[in-house]
Amino acid sequence: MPFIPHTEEEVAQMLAAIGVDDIEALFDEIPADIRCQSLDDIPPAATEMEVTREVQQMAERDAGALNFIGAGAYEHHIPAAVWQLTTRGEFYTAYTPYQAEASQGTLQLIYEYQTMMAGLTGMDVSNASLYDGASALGEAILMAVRVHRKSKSKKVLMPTSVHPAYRATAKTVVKHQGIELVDLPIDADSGRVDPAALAAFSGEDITALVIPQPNFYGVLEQADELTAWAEGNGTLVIGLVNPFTLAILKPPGEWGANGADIVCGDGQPLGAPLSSGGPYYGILCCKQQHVRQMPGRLVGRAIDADGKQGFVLTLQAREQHIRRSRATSNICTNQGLVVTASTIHMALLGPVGLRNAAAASLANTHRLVEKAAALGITPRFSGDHFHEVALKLDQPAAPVLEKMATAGVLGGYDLGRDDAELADAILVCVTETKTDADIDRYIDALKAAQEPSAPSR
Amino acid sequence: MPFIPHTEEEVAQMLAAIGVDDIEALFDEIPADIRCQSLDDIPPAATEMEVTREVQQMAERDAGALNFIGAGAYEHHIPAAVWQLTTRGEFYTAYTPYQAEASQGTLQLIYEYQTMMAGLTGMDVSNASLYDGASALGEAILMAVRVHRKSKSKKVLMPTSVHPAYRATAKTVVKHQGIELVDLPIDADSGRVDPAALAAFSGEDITALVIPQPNFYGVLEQADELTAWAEGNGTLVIGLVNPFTLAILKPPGEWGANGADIVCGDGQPLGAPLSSGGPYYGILCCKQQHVRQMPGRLVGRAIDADGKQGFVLTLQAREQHIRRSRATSNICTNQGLVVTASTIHMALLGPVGLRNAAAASLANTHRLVEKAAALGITPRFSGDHFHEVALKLDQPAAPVLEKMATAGVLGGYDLGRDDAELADAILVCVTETKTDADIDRYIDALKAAQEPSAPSR
Amino acid sequence: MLIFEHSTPGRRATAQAPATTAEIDLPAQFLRRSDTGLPEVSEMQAVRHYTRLSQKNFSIDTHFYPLGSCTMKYNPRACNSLAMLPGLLQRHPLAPESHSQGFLQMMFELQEMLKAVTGMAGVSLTPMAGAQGEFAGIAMIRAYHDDRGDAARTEILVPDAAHGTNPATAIMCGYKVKEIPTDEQGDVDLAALKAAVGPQTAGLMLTNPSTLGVFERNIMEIGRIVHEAGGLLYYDGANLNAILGKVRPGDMGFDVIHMNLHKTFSTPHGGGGPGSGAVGVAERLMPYRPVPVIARDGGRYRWLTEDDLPKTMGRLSAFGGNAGVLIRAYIYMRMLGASGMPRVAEFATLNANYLEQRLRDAGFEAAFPDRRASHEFIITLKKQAKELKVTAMDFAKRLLDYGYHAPTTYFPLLVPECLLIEPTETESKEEIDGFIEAMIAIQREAETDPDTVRSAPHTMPNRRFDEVTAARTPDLKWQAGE
Amino acid sequence: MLIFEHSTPGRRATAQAPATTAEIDLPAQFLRRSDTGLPEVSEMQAVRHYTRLSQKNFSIDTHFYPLGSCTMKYNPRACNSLAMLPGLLQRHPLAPESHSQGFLQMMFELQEMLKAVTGMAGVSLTPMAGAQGEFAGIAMIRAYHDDRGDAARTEILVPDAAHGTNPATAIMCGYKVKEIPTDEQGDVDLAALKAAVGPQTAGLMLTNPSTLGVFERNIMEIGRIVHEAGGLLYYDGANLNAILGKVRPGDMGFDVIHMNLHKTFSTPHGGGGPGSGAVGVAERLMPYRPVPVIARDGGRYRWLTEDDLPKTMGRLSAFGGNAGVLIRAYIYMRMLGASGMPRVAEFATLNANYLEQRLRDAGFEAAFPDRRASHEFIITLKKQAKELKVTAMDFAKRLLDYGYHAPTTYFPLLVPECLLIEPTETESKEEIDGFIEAMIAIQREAETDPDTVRSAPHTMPNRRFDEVTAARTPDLKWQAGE
Ligand SMILES: Cc1ncc(COP(=O)(O)O)c(C=O)c1O
Ligand SMILES: Cc1ncc(COP(=O)(O)O)c(C=O)c1O
Repeated sequence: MPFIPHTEEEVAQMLAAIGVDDIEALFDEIPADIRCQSLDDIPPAATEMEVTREVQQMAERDAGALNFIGAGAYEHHIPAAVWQLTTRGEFYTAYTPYQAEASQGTLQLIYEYQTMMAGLTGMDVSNASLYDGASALGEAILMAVRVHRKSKSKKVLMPTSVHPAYRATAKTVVKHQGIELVDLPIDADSGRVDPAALAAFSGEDITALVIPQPNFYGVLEQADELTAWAEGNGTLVIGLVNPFTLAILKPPGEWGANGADIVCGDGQPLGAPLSSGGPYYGILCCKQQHVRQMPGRLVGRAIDADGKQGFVLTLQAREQHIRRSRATSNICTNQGLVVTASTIHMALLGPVGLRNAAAASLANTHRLVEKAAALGITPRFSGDHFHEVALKLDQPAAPVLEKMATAGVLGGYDLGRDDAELADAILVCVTETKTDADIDRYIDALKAAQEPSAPSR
Repeated sequence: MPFIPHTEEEVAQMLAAIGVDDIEALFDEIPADIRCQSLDDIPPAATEMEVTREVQQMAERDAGALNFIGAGAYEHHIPAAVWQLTTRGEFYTAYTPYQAEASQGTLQLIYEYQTMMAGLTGMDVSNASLYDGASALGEAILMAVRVHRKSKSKKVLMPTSVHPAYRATAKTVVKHQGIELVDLPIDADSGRVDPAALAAFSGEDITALVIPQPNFYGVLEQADELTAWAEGNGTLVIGLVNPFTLAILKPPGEWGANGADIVCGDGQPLGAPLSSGGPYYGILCCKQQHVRQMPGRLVGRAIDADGKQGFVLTLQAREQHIRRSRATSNICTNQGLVVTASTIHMALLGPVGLRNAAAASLANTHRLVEKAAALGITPRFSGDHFHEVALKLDQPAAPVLEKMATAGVLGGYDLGRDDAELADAILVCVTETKTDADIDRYIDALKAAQEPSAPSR
Repeated sequence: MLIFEHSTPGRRATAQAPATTAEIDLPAQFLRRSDTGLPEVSEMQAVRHYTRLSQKNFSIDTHFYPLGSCTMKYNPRACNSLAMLPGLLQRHPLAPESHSQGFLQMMFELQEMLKAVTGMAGVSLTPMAGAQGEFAGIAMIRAYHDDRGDAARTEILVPDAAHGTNPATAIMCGYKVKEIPTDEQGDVDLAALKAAVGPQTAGLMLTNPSTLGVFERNIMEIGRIVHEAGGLLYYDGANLNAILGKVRPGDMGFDVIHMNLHKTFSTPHGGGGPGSGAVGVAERLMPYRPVPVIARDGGRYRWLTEDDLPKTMGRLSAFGGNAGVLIRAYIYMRMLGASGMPRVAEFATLNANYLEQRLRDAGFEAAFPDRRASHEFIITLKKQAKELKVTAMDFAKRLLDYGYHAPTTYFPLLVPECLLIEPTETESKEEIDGFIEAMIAIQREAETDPDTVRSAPHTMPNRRFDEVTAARTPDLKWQAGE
Repeated sequence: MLIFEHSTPGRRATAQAPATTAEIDLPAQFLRRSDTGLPEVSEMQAVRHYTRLSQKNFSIDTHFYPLGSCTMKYNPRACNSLAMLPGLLQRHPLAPESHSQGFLQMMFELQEMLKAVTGMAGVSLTPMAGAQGEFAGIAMIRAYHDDRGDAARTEILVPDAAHGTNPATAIMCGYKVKEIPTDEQGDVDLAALKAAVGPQTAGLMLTNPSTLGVFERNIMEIGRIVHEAGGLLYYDGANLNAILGKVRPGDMGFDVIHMNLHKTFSTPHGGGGPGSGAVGVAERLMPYRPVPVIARDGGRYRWLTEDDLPKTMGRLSAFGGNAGVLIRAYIYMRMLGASGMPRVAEFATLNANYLEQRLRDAGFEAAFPDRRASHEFIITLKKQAKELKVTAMDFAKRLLDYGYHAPTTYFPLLVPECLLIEPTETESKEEIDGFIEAMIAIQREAETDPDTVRSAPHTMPNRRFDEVTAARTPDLKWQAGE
């Protein structure tokens, strides 16, 4: 009986104490006619040894290719210490720190996280995490609507340069509450929000404007100008950022005159492995005055009965377990362990390590762009980009990517999946993990894949 | 400066406190003419990211083959919990527990280890580990000579069925102290010690007899008879065991009438991965009356100033840091962390888990022998064997093994490496880690490798 | 001390910083001028700081943790080491299917096992926690009614014992919430339910066993009432551990369920997450499942997306949910196998009933003395609170001093001074007996030395906190120069 | 509580036991009849037990550990995770060279780096700890003399400050030991050395800097004296951290050395081991290196064995030593690189001299006040012992209460009431300053409240032990039925 410590003798003692004959008797309140008959579709128990071997084989099956896909999930070096510490039993197997006295480890760590994330984004306050970047965007929009009581339209401008899966997720989250997500088109040349398109909304009651930085195409939005427009229009600004880039890019707290009101994004690039899409975590930061509309947990410093400093979950009256149907969100379990990893990751890299990793990513991307130019392949968009860039081919991207994959190079994201007009474009990401040799291998694979296949004999 | 936390400002403060101008001044007592000029042969510093990638590639290069080699190092399933707990910083980065009050974790664990190992071997006392099985055999012989003061010959009978590398190591360890290791031949048919050869020594002053169980060829020695001979001859018995087999085999403490006097062996099969040969650990157990001649550390229970029970290093007067040139051995650092893993491993398997793993190994070996018989290949020796068996081919083993390796199967140990008469024999080990499909793959590879190669065209 | 207080400006003690001399060739308008405020510490300082911090936590790996409704059971270490295999960690979520067959196979098999053990027709793994599973489920109910043009259904019914996420979720899905009272025996008040249902009823959310620690005996009747009114039945799977392999939500008549894989399927709680709230649906809700879902076509596995499920309630995350959590649940289920599933419920229930009975024998008052405990049960300390002025919170805090994590306190809301106690199946009789002795000892203290209990804990890194002041003037981050 | 006290007969709570119905078809004479006595606990009980046990340890990952002669510095976590890669763990030591090139390449490069940083002609990685390296080294010296037919050399010279392993090793190699005194300034007494050497001298073992925490200034003269007498010079590398990249044993004239990779090259001490005592030799000892050694032939790597080195001093282990430790050292050296090597010595020395100076400023007495500290130094508390009856041991134990591991006490033997203090280069000024403050506070306590110091520690899991009784009636294992 894996994991069940009872011996027959103990079971007998326990049953006697309860006063029943067998364990089955403990289920006598369940109507007999609905009792489960069999679980034949579930395989028999396997030992740890057997499962280990199977899973190792499955893991190896997917491994080995050189990855240049980003598109919302980024391959970075994670110091070995990060997950060795994070998976210590005391972090890994603890519950939500409701009992503060027995949870100071987790609580202090989250307080440190909140401090780091507020610093990185330039915002006043960070919460303790939401599920991921996409759902955090949804929560940020709900929050903006709650915060901006004066605005009655519940219209939110959503640039089409926001990650398509983020747009879909945000829509799922907000659509039942009468909120309208209005597409804000981009300039097809620069790849960023079209100022003219934005100007068309001037004077209209717009609750909030989402500004992705960098945007889905890796292009930098003119965040200051966009924020200035919003400030002039009485519109809240929701920044959607990749926190890794904030070592170099202007933080949303400094956009425009007063900065963004709410900032969201995905914390994955700060210590979470790619891991097939999760667990990552959602970032949510805001200005001080909005904090009581924030969803998710918050840790605050507190004083104990001895006057000693410590940490507690605070402002819980916003949350479902206290406020129930009037809570700021239904979120309960969040992504705590990934935040643990991320906090340790940020502490280990420090300001210089993070900046250097970001600068190296930027430089590597430029190197790839230069080498691609030698093949006659150039960026699809003219706007400045960070560590991700859309390359335009002279043919449909999908079969080229397929051939590259066969050669062991995952060449990027096929932009034609979401937009037929970009069917000849690949979104490529180059992080600090890539060497010059890797980039050469990319270029070689791309070159070979572009050539018409030799006719099969 | 990886790992060095000093800032320039702090260095200046520290130098000022010392009263020197620069760090270089702190080396002014070293004669200038021998100062190190350059370290050009050492590569430049690499980041963790760079080294990680290189080492991963080197690790992958050696991986992937199906291993049937034993010969002193055995592939077993190790529960995932074992090394996750063992590499917790508090175990991994602690020093030898000289400061008992700050080391109760390690001390109690070793006490538990001593209890388990004494139980497994059926002996009174276990120490806290030696380096490995081979060097432990050397120490066991030195100990036997110290213990058996009445015997003047310093002659120790060493069956040729003892692992060749163990014999070589034991010789290295004991040869400077006037000890003679006398070869005790085996019966070429059964593969175990020849009773007639042993009888030839009856009445002679023999300090000790080594009994390997199972022996190098996987064959079971007639330990009871051999022990009885030694008891009759006033000769000490040194048992050399694979502790994994003791879940099933009679423990050396029960051999003959009074059991072995000293027991050694390698702890690797109890929780240490193959890991290219180490770190493993050496087992050393003995009868109570010999304990003060034991080399290595011992942990004992003790009472503290509050009357509370705890654990300390004890009988330290045997050790080099106290007794110096009159110590029982020069050993200081031992294999503590592997003992930590092994203790956790034994606790997780428990008596039934260990027995089942041993029984499954035995059954798997029999299965392989049966299937090999269908190819006309039979065991080289007639003695009963445990989970390792010498198979006799009709041709030299070395090229067969080479071909099998090319096919991804490490087919066993070439016995011809140590004994030209066994050049057609392979020592094969099958543990509980091997499935029926693995065994079939072995047989297929063996069959293919035996066939004369197709002439290359 | 905070990590920031270990920081020294200019420290560069890291092998983590890639050397780079590259200029940042971006226009100045995009560039950061301010500091990030990240700490500057050596690798050892960080390791030491976080190792020591971790030691201040209670956890399953160190303590008995009988937290009702949370299912704090053993998290097998193999689940962790295997989920952390480089091949799994390094797989990009958008890797082509040709490079994803191993992962997809595991996920497909997980879906199949979850279907089998819940009796549902289909499963989607994408929700990232129970609450998101609830959201997905209620949104599917809404999509179903909308799809049929049944626009009048504006209400979700929720028993008063429900978890806070239930009403909060209904609101997020645009519904009104109507509470249904509980009867004396802990069952849903059927008369009240009958009075509440109607053409405005979109559905009922139910946990079974409920958070009162008892099995809802009238479940088939409740299903009939709601279904006849045209509503659907939602199962909050937080308590699935109690009935795993014994009775299946699908067979109880539920149309849609979520499962907390971090409870019943033993993925770790991680100090607050991540979890997984996989959803299961009956046949009629199949078209509305959240995407992506994994399918097998011949021998290959592939994602189903909006193209395959055009009526999907939508996407819940950028990719496919908490894959690393799902892998852990997969491994756990494989190790339990078919025979292990009912054992979970059996021994969780045995432990709970034994613990309840022993506490009652010792004089503690059960909230539902006439009922069987499920995998958890409620003790009410209202007598102690009234007569001794020692509250449930005092007991909870004092338990920490005895080396036991506190049970859930003051939930569910309808039982005064309650402790909701869930020992789980992985705890031994020895551990449970120790807890019982601690409870008895505290009761004795409450009678003879109540101040010790009221001022507990005494052995933790901190004593009780002034939470009111903390919430009044929130201090949510460290400020440089403090 | 011991793990055995958690055991219950008949418990089978494991996913680790392979199912087997196989009969044991061996003759009865070979079979075990008695119990093994192994505990029967659940996986969670084991995890909880050993997790909690671990928390009772001080360690580098939790505490400052200024243990002189032991070099307790930060052990980079990458060394652990990489050494634990499945591909490295699963490699059988006897795998054919075709399946070993990755491993052999690392080991070859490690040999080369160690040669470069020590100035020796050849390196063998096989010794499994410092003491086994010493054994290999002295056995090589013996093999060298024997090979030349120089059989009269029966003595090894050892300074009185030497580590206990030095004399113990000489004895194991069949030598007599002659102690050489130390002069007032901590150098070897040259006159005594000159008087001691002769045709009976096989060699001299020396640590430099010595365990007195000072650099042996007359090292070249010492080498000349020993070499002229026909003896060889052995370097005990335990203190290599002090001079790494600043001066090389080979350039100081040593013929053979060992290196404690678990000290200078930062592999963890593991609560007592494993370590590695790799040896380096000068040209004339090359034929005697312990086997195996790794060689490069063209682009391939291979083992050298007895066939290649017929005069080898022999084999020291069944395979090639503590490979897992060697991999960790390799990774560490690669991360330091050429520029990182001298930095180790520089900052270790800076920390030691700073700490010594600050303690002296606070009134503590240095054992060698006229000398530079190397990477460690000695404080003598003989005044405190005499005047306040507070000993070095009392200070050491009291430091535990202040959260610092004790320095090495009562070693080396020739300095009364000594503390041998080694901060290492990876400790920050902040941590060192904290230690200084603790020492000052304890000194104040020793003056005003000496009993508190004498009865320390007060905050550990245990108080001081009665070690005498423990040794008199040793209790070395738990007995069933206790
Ligand atoms: C009864 C019940 N329902 C729902 C939830 C919410 O699940 P999650 O925390 O995973 O979002 C919980 C979790 O605490 C619960 O106990
Ligand atoms: C000076 C000195 N020499 C030799 C040794 C022995 O090394 P090991 O413990 O690795 O056998 C030590 C270790 O403590 C030491 O400090």
